[in-house]
Amino acid sequence: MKKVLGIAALLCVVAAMTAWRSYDPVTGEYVFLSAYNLENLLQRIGLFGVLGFAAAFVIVTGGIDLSIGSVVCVAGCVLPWLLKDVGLGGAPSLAITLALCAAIGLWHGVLVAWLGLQPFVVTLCGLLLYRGWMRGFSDDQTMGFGDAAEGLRWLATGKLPLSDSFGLPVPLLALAVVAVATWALWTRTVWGRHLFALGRNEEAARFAGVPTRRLTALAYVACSLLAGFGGCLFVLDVNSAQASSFGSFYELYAIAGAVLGGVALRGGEGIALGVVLGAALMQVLPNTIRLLFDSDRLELAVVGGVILAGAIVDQSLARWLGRVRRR
Amino acid sequence: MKKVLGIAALLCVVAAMTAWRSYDPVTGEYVFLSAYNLENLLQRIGLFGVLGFAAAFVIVTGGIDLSIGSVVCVAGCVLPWLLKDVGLGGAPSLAITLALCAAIGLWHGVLVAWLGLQPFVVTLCGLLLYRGWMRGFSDDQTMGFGDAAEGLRWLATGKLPLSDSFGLPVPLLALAVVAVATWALWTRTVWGRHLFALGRNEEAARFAGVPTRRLTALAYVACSLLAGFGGCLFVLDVNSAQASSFGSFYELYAIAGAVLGGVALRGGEGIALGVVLGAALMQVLPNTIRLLFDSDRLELAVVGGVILAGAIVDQSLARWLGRVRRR
Amino acid sequence: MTTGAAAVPPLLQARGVCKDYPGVRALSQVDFTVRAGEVVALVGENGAGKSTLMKALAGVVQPHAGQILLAGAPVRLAGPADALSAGIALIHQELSLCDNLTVAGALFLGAELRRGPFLRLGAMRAQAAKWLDRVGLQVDADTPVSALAPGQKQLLEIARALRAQARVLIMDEPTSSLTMAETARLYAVVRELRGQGVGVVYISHRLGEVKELADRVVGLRDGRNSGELSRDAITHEALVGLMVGRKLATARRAAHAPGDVVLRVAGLRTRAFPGAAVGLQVRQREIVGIAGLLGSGRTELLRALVGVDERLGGAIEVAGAPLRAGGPAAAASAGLVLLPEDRKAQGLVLGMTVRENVSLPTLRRRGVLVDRVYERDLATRAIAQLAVAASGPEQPVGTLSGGNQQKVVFGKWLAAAPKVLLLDEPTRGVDVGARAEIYARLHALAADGLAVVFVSSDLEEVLALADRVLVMRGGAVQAELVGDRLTERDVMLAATSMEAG
Amino acid sequence: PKKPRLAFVTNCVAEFWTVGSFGVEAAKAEFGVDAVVRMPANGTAEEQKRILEDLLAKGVQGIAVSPKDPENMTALLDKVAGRALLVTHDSDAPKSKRLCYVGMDNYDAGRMCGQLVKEALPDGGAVVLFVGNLDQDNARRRRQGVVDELLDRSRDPSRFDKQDAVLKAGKYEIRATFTDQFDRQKGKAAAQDALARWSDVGAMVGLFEYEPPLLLEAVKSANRLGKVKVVGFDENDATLQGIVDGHVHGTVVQNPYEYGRKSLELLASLLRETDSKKREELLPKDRFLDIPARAITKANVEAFWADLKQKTGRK
Ligand SMILES: Nc1ncnc2c1ncn2[C@@H]1O[C@H](COP(=O)(O)OP(=O)(O)OP(=O)(O)O)[C@@H](O)[C@H]1O
Ligand SMILES: Nc1ncnc2c1ncn2[C@@H]1O[C@H](COP(=O)(O)OP(=O)(O)OP(=O)(O)O)[C@@H](O)[C@H]1O
Ligand SMILES: [Mg+2]
Ligand SMILES: [Mg+2]
Repeated sequence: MKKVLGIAALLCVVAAMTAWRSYDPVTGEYVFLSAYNLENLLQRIGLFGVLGFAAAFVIVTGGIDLSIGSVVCVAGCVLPWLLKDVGLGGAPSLAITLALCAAIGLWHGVLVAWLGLQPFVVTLCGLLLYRGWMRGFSDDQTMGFGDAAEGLRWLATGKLPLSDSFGLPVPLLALAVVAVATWALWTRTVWGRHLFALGRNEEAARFAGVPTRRLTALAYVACSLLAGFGGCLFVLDVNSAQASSFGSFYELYAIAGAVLGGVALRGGEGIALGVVLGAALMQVLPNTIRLLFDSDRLELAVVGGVILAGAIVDQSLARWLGRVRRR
Repeated sequence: MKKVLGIAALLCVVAAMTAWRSYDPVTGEYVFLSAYNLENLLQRIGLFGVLGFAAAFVIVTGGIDLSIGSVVCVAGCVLPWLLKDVGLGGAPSLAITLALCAAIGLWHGVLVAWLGLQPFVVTLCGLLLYRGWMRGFSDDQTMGFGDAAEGLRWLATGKLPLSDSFGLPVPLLALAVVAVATWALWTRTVWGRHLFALGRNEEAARFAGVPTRRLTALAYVACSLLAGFGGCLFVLDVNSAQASSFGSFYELYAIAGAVLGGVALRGGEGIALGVVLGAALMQVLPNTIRLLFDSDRLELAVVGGVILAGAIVDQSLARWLGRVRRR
Repeated sequence: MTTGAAAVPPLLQARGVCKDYPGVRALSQVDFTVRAGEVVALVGENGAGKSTLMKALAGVVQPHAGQILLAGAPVRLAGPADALSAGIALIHQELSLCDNLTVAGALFLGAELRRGPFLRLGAMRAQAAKWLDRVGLQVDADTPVSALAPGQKQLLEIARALRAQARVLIMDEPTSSLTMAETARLYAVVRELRGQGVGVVYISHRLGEVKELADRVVGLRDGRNSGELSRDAITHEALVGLMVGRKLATARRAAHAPGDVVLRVAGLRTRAFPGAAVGLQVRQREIVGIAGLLGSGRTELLRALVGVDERLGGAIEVAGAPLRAGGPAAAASAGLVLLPEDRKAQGLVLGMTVRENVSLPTLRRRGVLVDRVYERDLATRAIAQLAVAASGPEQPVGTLSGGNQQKVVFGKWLAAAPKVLLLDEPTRGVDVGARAEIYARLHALAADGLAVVFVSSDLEEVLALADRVLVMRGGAVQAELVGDRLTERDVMLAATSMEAG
Repeated sequence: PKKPRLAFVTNCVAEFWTVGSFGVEAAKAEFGVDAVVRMPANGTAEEQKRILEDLLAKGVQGIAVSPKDPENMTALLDKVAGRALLVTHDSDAPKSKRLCYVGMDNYDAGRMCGQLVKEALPDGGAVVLFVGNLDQDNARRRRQGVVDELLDRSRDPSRFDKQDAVLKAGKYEIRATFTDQFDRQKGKAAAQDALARWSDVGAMVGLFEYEPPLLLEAVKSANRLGKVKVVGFDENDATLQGIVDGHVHGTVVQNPYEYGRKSLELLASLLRETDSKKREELLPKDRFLDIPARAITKANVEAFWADLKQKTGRK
């Protein structure tokens, strides 16, 4: 819980500062807090938050998945193809895409859990492999729905109106569902308990009769499935996927969000709420920069700098508190 | 040693296949083996091999450095600036650039070793931070030497003629020096022993009186220094650095090369020769594809697929051998 | 055997079990039997194959020849889960807990109380108290495992095995970091289980425990059966014979006079016990024992002395010079070294060879380049002197048996030639023969001027080795016992109650 | 006789270049050549260098390349020109020994785009620019063309206004230039943020092929269709559809198809001609084969689109 406090505080500070500085004297409005901006921001948090959970599932087992961005690319290319070129309906297209992504996860899981390959190696190869495959698959053409799939696109761009001016973006709801389900899974079920145990000490968990291999494989399936789901949402959102760049680097954002939110890379630690907050911070920062600065050139620098500063403060505080408390 | 055998075998197979298939009936030449192609290939192996060692230094301590590509970018932008805009000479420019990169490494080392931050977090922030900083620094302008720095560019593009038609590329010699120095450091000196010990079990090394923090920090310095050196070579080679993309993803290639070459991500394992072979494989594969295929669309897929297949075969063989030997 | 007994097949039986590791035959044609309601002690030197045999019975390793029979029927135990469901529970020699769980979580790991897929957290918390109480572990069920001291973790492992309510309970050196009080409690538990018809296998290097508990003793030597002793035949000599196959010389320490004070500590306070200040002095040629119950602050004291943990105040002087706070490296260069408590985490770099481990603290003194000749000499000497069962200096330490690993740790610190040697549980898991060897080495080093401070949970060892004993409680030194007052009773009194001070 | 072996090298992977490769395919049949298309996956000069080297090793006789960084790649291009026939397309490197440039001037195309903005916003207003990145030569020139046209400056392709420079003169004000590094999601987010930040944006300009559709999405989601004009570059289907529907004011199209076809045609004819005098005559004067950009608006979109579909064989 303590881990979540730090990121929550950082998020609040950044959001408050942005809101304050985004005052527009012409309209007398705080632009950051305008319904339009909040809707957009919450939608992005929903999209990237799903990827954060994808990363988190594997990280709690002590593994890593670098192929998340490429699986996003797979979903982003295959879904439009099924819908437009093959001509399937929305639901079957979505189902087949997700099944494909789950199969990718299973493949990773088998290689890691049964064959004993290093997750870093397997998923780094995956990163290259799936993107290359998609480039071939799409013939380097942009994949999109055109005007089709308006119904399905609601999943990514739809809003549930709460008031006249403000609607809750559907992807945020999707993230809420994923987050609550993950929270329940991690903290309330036997599987979650076992997942965390094996993440910290795989041997000890195995000695205790936990089916460690099966669970590890399942974590990879969950990861790729969520990444695929995220990819579907992304392509439904922007309506265009170019295999060479779609989802590129998203694994790093996903992992950064999860780690920021307190999912420890050594495994066996993580809080669902933290993942949401981590993803939120990763989306608020670019929004801040674009709303407040005249150039987005420094965007990367600011994102990197703020996260690092947050980590440093967090760690220093934890040390200092630890010292004070023991006295 | 066994680990190096696997990658060496894979490299030989790929090279032999490529050579055989690259026969050009018109000229009656094996294109892959032509002096021109070999020179190019060896030069690239030199360039990327240096980055492989950068990654390896940190990985043997059980850490990771995701900022390598961005440090390459820093060197790639700062060196031309010093030379062309500031107007310093070649040697001072190089020295200042390398000092800057070493300082970056020191900063990482302090955060990791003294403050106890996670290497993944520190260097992920570094990845974003330095690239963003360089975008600001270069005003998004392309940095290059133009016609200047011909002398210094010899470091990256020069050749030591061995025969009329074939010259040994200077970067390969640089790699050879780095490799031999690293080999000696790792296997022959007390620091190397201590580095490997702390990579395997930091606590035990600390109990044994090893100055673990100082050594860890030094490993990060070595990493960024080598990455910076690599960056200088890269920019001297292509004579053009765009902050938004220069060196992007190189950390993954560097890490992949090192890991392929038997540097274990859990730390405390690594052979210098393996790093060279890993980097070589990472360069031979794209060359193969471009020489043999009409489309390079599948390049990523082939690189990822071959590495993964190699890892699977390697692991399966090791298991099978282990089983056979016990009987 | 009576016909009656033959009619009831033994609970668990191993027949002709063989197991090879690369370069080592850990087990060859071993037979072993446990019946319901009996306590079988398994004894043997370090590396004899005891743990390997038990792992084979618990499905952790797969023997490549021989049979395992459960109630007379052959079974294949493909993994620990199979063994657990067959009613076989193993307490591993090395701690194997997931330290991100709470005590209750670890206790029920793999057998959670559940409603459908959901955990019954409350029920588990409530039931945990019962099992913790049974082994005498007084911690809250919600305590994180990472906050427990090694001894407490060991009790937790025992509680976990009891919770499994197995038909066969295998304990691989369960008491190696327990003190007398907890050990006595364990005896009662084992006897109770025996009464309930559970078959218990008990491995220990503390022969007193074997004499106390065993109904039957099985010996292993070099991976083979070396004989059996029935209840009445269990004597110290017989046990040693079964294990070692020869007589042991018991070394008595020659008379000596303490020299100058080499370690002077005043007002030292540690993180765990900020309220208690420790002061002590140790002279050359002295061997000082530190006794106390679990969690009495002994380990914390030693760690603070060498600077692994920050000290909250106080002064340390080594050979007259004040020791600055610079971690173990600074302490080592001042001549003060610590042999740590947890060999797996702190004592050894498991992936490295015996040679590399033994030379680690001293390599620096030989210059910048690695001196391989020196290393090999050192390792070979350590292997010979401490009778380490290793194929040579190049064997990875991680593949040695537990006791042999401990010997390597010992060899490593003896090579450091310190002025003051601090030892935390130095003979944990070491067999009787090697133990005698270690005592003799310590005596010899002390005679040459070394000052030794050691912490041990084995009271017998404290009494046998120490010239002077400090008893700790609550982070403070409660009593100092020498000469006549150096008895088991006095130590226990000082450790547990106020009036002994 | 063996077919001439040629190569067409782009500066990144994009739909735009897929159209270009259709031109290459057409040229292969039409002029009897062998050709490969190479697209650097990360769009870096470094990759381009490797690709060129490997093409030479492979024995390619003629190369058409869109240099990523013409200024600094001179030496490399000269080396390539020493081993094979070299033309540039899409982006020129006038200082190098390339034989010819096939394409248009990105600065002028940018000015053309600026004119479309002026048409869309006759009364002036605030304009926001979007571009994949700004360190790519053609992107900079294109942006500068738009800026210079809107601010009514003289023609000077070498001018460069910094990303955060204040750009206001006369009726038009350029509020910001956002870069998305080819990440579409980011492009859309940037467009949304711009709309959130300025309630008075008059026009948004997407300078890269995939951007106008993203701008359109953002404007739609902000319910500001019609209030915010969208002007684009290149011929993305969604952009053209937007013009048909009246949501996009217009777009400036280059002709990648002809870049591919024409540069290969030129290379093929040069290769077939052994006499160096006559070779010289084959080259266009000024060493510039102009393939002009065109402004597409509602007036000519139907015809343009039909032609494009026919060339690429797509529905
Ligand atoms: N994983 C392994 N790889 C190689 N050798 C091993 C491995 N595990 C155990 N051995 C070897 O098998 C032999 C038996 O080891 P085992 O752990 O069974 O001994 P033990 O009787 O339990 O000794 P101790 O009393 O020291 O615990 C030893 O020689 C040891 O080195
Ligand atoms: N890392 C830690 N965090 C919190 N409490 C700790 C930690 N390590 C030890 N303790 C607590 O400090 C107290 C003293 O522990 P210490 O290990 O010094 O005891 P000890 O006398 O050596 O006992 P043992 O026989 O278990 O080694 C114990 O109550 C223990 O729970
Ligand atoms: Mg054992
Ligand atoms: Mg202790």
